[in-house]
Amino acid sequence: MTLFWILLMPLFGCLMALAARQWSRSYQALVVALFPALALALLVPLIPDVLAGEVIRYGFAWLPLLGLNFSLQLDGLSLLFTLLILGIGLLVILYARYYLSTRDSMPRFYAFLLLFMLAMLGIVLSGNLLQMWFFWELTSISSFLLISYWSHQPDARKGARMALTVTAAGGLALLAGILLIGQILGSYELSEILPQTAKLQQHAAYPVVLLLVLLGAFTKSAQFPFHFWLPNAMAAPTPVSAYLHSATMVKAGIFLLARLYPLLSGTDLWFLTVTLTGLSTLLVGAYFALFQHDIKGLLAYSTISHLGLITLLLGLDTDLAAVAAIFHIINHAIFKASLFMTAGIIDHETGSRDMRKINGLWGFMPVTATLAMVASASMAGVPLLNGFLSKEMFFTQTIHQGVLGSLSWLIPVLATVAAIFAVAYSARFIHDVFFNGQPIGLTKTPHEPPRYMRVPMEILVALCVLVGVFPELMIGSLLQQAAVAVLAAPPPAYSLAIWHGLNVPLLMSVVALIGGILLYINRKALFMFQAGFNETKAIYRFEAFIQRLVRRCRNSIEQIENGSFQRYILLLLLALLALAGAPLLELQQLRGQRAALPFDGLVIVGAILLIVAAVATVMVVRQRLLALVMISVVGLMVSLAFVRFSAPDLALTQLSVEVVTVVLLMLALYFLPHKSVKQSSSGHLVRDFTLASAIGVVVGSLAYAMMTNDSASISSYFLQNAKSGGGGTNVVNVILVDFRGFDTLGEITVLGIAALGILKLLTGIPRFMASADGEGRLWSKDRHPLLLAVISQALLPLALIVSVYIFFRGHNLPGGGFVAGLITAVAMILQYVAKGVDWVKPRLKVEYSTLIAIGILLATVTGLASWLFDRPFLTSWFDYFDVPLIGQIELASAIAFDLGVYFTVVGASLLILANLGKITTRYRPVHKEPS
Amino acid sequence: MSGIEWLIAALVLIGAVFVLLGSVALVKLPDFYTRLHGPTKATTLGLGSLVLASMVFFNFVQNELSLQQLLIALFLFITAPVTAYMLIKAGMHQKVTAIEVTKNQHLMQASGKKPAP
Amino acid sequence: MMELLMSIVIGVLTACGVLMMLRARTFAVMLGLTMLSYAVNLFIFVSGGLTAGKGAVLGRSDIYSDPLPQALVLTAIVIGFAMTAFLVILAIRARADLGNDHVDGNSGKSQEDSA
Amino acid sequence: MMASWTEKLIPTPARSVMLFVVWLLLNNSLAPVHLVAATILALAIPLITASFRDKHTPFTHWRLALLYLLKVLGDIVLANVQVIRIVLGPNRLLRPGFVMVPLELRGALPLSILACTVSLTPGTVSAEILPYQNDPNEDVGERFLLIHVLDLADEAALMREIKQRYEQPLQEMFGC
Amino acid sequence: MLTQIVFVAMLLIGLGLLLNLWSLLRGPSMPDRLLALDTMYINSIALLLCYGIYGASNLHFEAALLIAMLGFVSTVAVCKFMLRGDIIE
Amino acid sequence: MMHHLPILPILVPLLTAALLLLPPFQAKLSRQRWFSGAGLLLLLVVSVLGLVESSTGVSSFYLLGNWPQPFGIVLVHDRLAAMFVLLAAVLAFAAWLFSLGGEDGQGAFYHPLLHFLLMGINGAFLTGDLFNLFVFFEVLLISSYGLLMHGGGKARARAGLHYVLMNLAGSAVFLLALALLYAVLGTLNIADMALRINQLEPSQALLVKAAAGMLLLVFGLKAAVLPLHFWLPSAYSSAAPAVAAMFAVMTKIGVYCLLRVFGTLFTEPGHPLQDFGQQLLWLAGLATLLLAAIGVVAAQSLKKLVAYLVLVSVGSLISVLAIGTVPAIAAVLYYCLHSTLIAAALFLLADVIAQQRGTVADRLVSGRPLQQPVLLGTLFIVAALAVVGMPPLSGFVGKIWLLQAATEVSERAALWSVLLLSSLLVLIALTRAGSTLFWRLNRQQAGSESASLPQLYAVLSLLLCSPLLVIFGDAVMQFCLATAQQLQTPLAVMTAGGNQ
Ligand code: NA
Ligand code: NA
Repeated sequence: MTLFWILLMPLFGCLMALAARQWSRSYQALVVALFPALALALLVPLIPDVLAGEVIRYGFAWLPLLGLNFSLQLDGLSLLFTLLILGIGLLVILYARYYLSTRDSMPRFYAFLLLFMLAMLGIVLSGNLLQMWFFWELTSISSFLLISYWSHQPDARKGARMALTVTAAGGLALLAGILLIGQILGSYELSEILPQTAKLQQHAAYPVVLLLVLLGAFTKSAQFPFHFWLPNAMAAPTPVSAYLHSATMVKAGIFLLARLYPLLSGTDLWFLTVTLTGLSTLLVGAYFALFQHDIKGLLAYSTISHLGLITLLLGLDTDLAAVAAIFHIINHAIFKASLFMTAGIIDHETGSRDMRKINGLWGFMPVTATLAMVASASMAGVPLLNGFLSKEMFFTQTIHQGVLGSLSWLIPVLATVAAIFAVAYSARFIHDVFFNGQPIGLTKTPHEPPRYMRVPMEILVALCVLVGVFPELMIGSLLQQAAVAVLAAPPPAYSLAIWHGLNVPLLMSVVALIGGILLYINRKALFMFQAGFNETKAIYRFEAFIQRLVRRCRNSIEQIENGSFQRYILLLLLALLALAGAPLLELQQLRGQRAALPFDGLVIVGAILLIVAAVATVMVVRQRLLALVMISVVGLMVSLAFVRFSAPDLALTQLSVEVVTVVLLMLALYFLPHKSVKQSSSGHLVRDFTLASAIGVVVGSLAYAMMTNDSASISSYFLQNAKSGGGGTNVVNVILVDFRGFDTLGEITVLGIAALGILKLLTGIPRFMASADGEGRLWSKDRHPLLLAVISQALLPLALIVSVYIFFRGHNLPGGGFVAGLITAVAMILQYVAKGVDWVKPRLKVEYSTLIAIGILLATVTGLASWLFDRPFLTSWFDYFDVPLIGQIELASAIAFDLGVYFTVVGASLLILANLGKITTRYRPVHKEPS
Repeated sequence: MSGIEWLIAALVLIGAVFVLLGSVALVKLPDFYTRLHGPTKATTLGLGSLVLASMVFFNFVQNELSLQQLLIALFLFITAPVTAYMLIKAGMHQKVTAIEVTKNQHLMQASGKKPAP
Repeated sequence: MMELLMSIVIGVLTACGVLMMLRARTFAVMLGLTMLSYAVNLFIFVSGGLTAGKGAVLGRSDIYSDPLPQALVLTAIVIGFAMTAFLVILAIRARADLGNDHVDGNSGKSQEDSA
Repeated sequence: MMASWTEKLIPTPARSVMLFVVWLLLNNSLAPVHLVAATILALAIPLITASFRDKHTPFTHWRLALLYLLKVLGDIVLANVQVIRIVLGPNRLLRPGFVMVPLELRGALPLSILACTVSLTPGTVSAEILPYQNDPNEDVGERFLLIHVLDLADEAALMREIKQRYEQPLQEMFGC
Repeated sequence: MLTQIVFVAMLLIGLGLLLNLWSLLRGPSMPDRLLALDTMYINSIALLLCYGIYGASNLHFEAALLIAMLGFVSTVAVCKFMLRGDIIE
Repeated sequence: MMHHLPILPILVPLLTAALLLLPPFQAKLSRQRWFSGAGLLLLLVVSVLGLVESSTGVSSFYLLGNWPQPFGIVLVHDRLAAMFVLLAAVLAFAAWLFSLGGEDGQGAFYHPLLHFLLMGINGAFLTGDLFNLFVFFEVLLISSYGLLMHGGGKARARAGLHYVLMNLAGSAVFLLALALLYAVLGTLNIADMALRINQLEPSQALLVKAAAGMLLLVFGLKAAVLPLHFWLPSAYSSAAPAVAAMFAVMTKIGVYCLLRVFGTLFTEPGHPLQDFGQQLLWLAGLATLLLAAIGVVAAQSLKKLVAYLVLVSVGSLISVLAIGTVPAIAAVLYYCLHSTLIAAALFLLADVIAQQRGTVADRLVSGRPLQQPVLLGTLFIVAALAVVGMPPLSGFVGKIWLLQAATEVSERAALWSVLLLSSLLVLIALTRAGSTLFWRLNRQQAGSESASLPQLYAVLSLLLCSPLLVIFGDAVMQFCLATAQQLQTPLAVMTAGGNQ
């Protein structure tokens, strides 16, 4: 439970930082620092137990279905990291109080910083791999926020994005690796998977697991060739660099390697990959560090190099190498953090980080200079400082390994070469900054920083010395327990002493020191050599890469999605052809069991009419009015087909819909060009024709197979129950208003919505008036031909009585609310055609949209009425009544429902057509009659 | 076949023939204005005869009261002149040419103008 | 063999509808969809098999045709009408807004244009 | 009082009668339920559609109207046979033509009935009522009926026939 | 016997429809084609009347009535379109 | 009243919408707003009740018109339906809230159309009848057409045309498939179809296969699976924000139908049609995922980017759905919830950002500073994290669960590489976009209008769902798992087990 609270402290701190935004800067820092301090205080009582070899655990199930438990564990390794994170974190908080200027938002900075601290603590305290990944990604995010803190600087933005991209890519690989481990070993709990080394390493997927995990670790720890993001992350405020890029985040990758050391190491693949990566990183980092003019750049490359060193150690095949690695983690964190702080102070005091400008600071800030010199000496591996000790162990292990077989001797040699460069860049840092003449062109006169800004440095440098002199006392047991955790066994004996006698490692150290100083003295030639390479900054290359990526993506998207509907529909049709046609090819015989009907001459005539009219429609499609007339023939013939094959209801509906559609299309035609130019190439036509024919064949064949197929259907139920259960003899109508009344409710809703949508489309449409038809003829001046006007008026009551008739007979004979509604609508349209909107509109007392609403409500409420009788929605009711003088009449809920249908249909049809008619301007241009 | 049925058969055939003749006229006549007279025949005589046949059939053969068919006739009688009127108006508006022998062709251009007596 | 004739009709209607849907102008596409919906309606209609009876009105016949597909077609016709209406107005709106009646809203000739 | 009450309830008796009959025709039935329904509809529909009706010259001569109708029906049947002959005969014998008939008749409804009659009787089609007018009830100047004739032998005779056979009875019927 | 005669009548009307289709395709003017379409409506009504006698069923009466009504409206609408362009103005 | 619960998610929006059309509401926008909100609140209550009821594990069948199955239309109210109904209600509530910022007044009938859309969506989720599904598809489509055009403009007209046309073609195909299925199986009830499929002759089975192929096309079109996805990017990016947010659930309807219809029809072990379409879906899903990720990188405006993000989620869902195991389907369900809510939030957020950037709007070019950079930046980061699948928001849970669904070597190789690569591309695109929108500023002054409160609350309420999906993650995941397990018991068996 304590562990839980320790983890939570930074989160509270983060929230506190945001809450305390009104306070003075010092109070802000203080209140923020309080939480890591509390965490440390909570941690201290646990230390003795951990140092005694105990592993403290805490956890509960979180998302057990994922295998993601909230699981914390504190062992030697996590203790070491926790101490680093909290300790250095506290120092950085204090340091940042002075570093940040008044223009910078302090709450934001501290919030991000503590968020990062939380994430980092989460990684090191995790007892569950997925949970570790959770915090791992959080570090990427929070570091992105911290690097981009000065978002007005392009370099900061780009650097942050690059860091995030690289580490997140690694994070994704790591996730895959972790998931694979989980799938192979059946758990993500460290306590359960770490003992299963053999099972994992014998699994076929082990190399994949290893590579994925290593990708995660290497990207995070800036290993070659993924190292490039780190120098560009230096755009972050220096406290961030001191914290993230020296002590903590970059160590997360190393931590991961150490954490999974028992599970993954021990194979040749591990040795080779990790060693070679570490070695190359060590060399690359050390080499490039020397040529940096930016102090932080030098430190960044140096960090890369040291991270390579630690990785190399973890890759070596001796157990003590792992101990050395842990030891160097501590040492590097201490001296590198203090060096970054130095860089920050120099930046703060001089306004520059360019070593070509900054010279002779010894004269301005001797105390800082002294501290920095001690720290860089540690970095160079000078005896009596902590850096020396771990470097000695490192040299020792390079000699005792056999990773590269007969070429293993290369490792100590290259290690020495790297050490020479390390000494050289350390020397450069000291000489070039603190000596080497006078500053050049600085904007302000440097002096010692504020008192408390230096305190963190002082503490760290003191630690360098103390560890360097009294290693066993300072960190002996901690190192021991950390090693136990990494090796999953007590490490072999080793001694933490300053003096191990005259041996090869000492010789290597001496060579490095002397060689490094010589190299620095003769640096001119090397600088000239390096200047010959025209390198571009990684962020520019990264930016260019991203630009290229974006361009390439854009090109491919534009090629695929070219905005052409014809392509889209073509693909859809091809898919249809494939999906519906393929099973047909397998079909042995299209014809089914059902007996066929004989055909007669009349049907052939009908088919000819239909086919010819359809084909003609296609052929004259560019003469639009003609095409419209042709398609009316098709519609008429389809209606007649419905009559012929005993579907009178369908015929009625098709006929009435047909006329409304024609009127609608004609209205459309007025607003669209009356003719269209021929544009298709014959190639396209052939393609389209082939596709259309193929689909026609497929659909026709399916229709044939379907018609001749003999299957039992649920229809007999409807025939049996229409009269007794639905109260009507027209089964089709009973299905519509009763058995499947819910469909009908949906259907009229569709119609109503369509009308609303159309009204919406028509509002605000530019008013339109074409002065002549497609042939350029002026329009006739007779707006409302007399005969039409008179006869239309006479037809209205006739049509209404017909629609009443059709409505009422629907339940028992063909007809119903829908057809009745359309007849009413058509009769009204005729009034519009004959007399115009201006005449009709004032005579109508009801809004069409209200009519739609009433219709839908009527149908719905009819359905709801059945609730009163505790029946489901739309349960129908009907009964027969004897009325004196009149006789028996039937009353049915279906009539009310159908009335709803009627109103909706009338409202919707008229809403559509009348409003479409309104969009023309009332007055047409006066034209001269051609004489 | 009873006498009623013969009557029906005759009416049906007369009706069908007139309907067909109307359509033949449509194909055969030389210009739009003359063709326009064709369907009027089909409407009036052909359909009238068929309506009659149908009524006789249902009332006397099927023995059910059926006068609905009259409505169809009524409807057509009301609408056919309007259709013709609108069609010929459209034809004259589009300046569809009449055959040369047509007398008083200049009157076609009279639409909209007060004609000279 | 009525079935064969009907299949041919459905096939031809489908093919004509598809062919018009592949044109570049909204009007042609609208006609194509209308034609296609004729085909589809007939297709649904015949899914219960062809009957030369007298419909599905009880007491008017001894063989009843399958009433369910008829009811489905009715629904499909109405919905199809609603959709066509919306499409027609949308085409008008598109023409008003975009200045042309191309399905892609561009007046010029993109690579796949055809009338 | 009484008159205005009926006028309000049955604004157009002719229309109501027609609707009553049409309903019974539609239903093929004289059952009480249909008689009741027919009555209701014959009363209700004219009221509902009242606003969609232009005011026309009132017409009261029922007997004349019936006679007119019978005369037209007779003309249709008789003339048809003759026209069929023209239609099916060789095209070169055709003598089509346009005729402009000046009219004394006024009012939208009578004019329309005349035009319809002309169109229904075989061999002639009403092509235009001139001049166009926004309000057809307003009597301004002269009115003409343009007719297309299938077999125009004698222009004057045709005009005379139309005026005598159809225009005059209509004038009597509508009292104008 | 009556049914056979009625069927022959229907074939005659069907022939009429084919002739209408021919007129429709031939044109030449738009009013010509529209006239052909209108004739088709009328012939369809005739066909339905015969079909009613043929099948001894007056279930198709409404279809015929509707063709009469709706055919008229659509013909008139197309005419109005040719005359004025805007059919509802 | 409780036994009417299954139909309430359909009736409540229907009645609300219809009443909204009456003159008293049409007269004043404010009245419409409050009535619409009240309707949504009621719907939320009903949906939550439905969820609670369904979580007992008992599926209820609502027999419309009291006609027995398979003759009448039946509604199936089980975990799956209840879950999606609630999701739609939450989205609608956010869309409503957001529109109070003034968007609802930019065209007529916004509120009624929103409710009609909900009716269609809920109907599609609840129905157990294939033709009724078609009807509700049309209801939701026609409403979506209207809503898509809300506010007008060229881009919407252009996108709308393609959207409508594609869907009309889709509807035609749906009807063909329906007819074919009816012809062979003689029924429209999905569960009944499943029973009858198992008794077919080989030739009939082939016809069913053709129909199933067409259904696959239809649902694929709804879900916007490659190569049927083309309508989506322009339609979603051009729609009004509240509408686009509501649309986020529309692709999921395709996914839902694949689960519901295919999960019921083609489950019989050993049947030639068992697991029909899975191979196709697997490939199409992966291809969609990849293409969508490319689209995300290529996007030149934030809305377009979000539209492609919707496609990314579609690809992920479809490919994992094709794996078909219980955990895979559970993961799909969880990811559905997550991705829908976040996509909706992003559409809304994109608009708020666009409003403050003046003329450049949401285009990814340097613009003037935002009026509320910190607030919007934070919201953007939160949404971005969720959508990329980085901790601590729901995206990571969903992503891990999806990845874990792949257990075969080949599945892993394909799914993991594609999914992770697309995650990376999305991350690159989002950091680029965020950096451009918030940091690459020109010298103009920030505008003066800050986002309206309803709009912010709408974004917040949707984004808040993401942490909630993590905090109550176990409960949600257990629900999803139980749902996936429930789906393994075919509807047909349940239907045979207990009618009503
Ligand atoms: Na210097
Ligand atoms: Na005449």
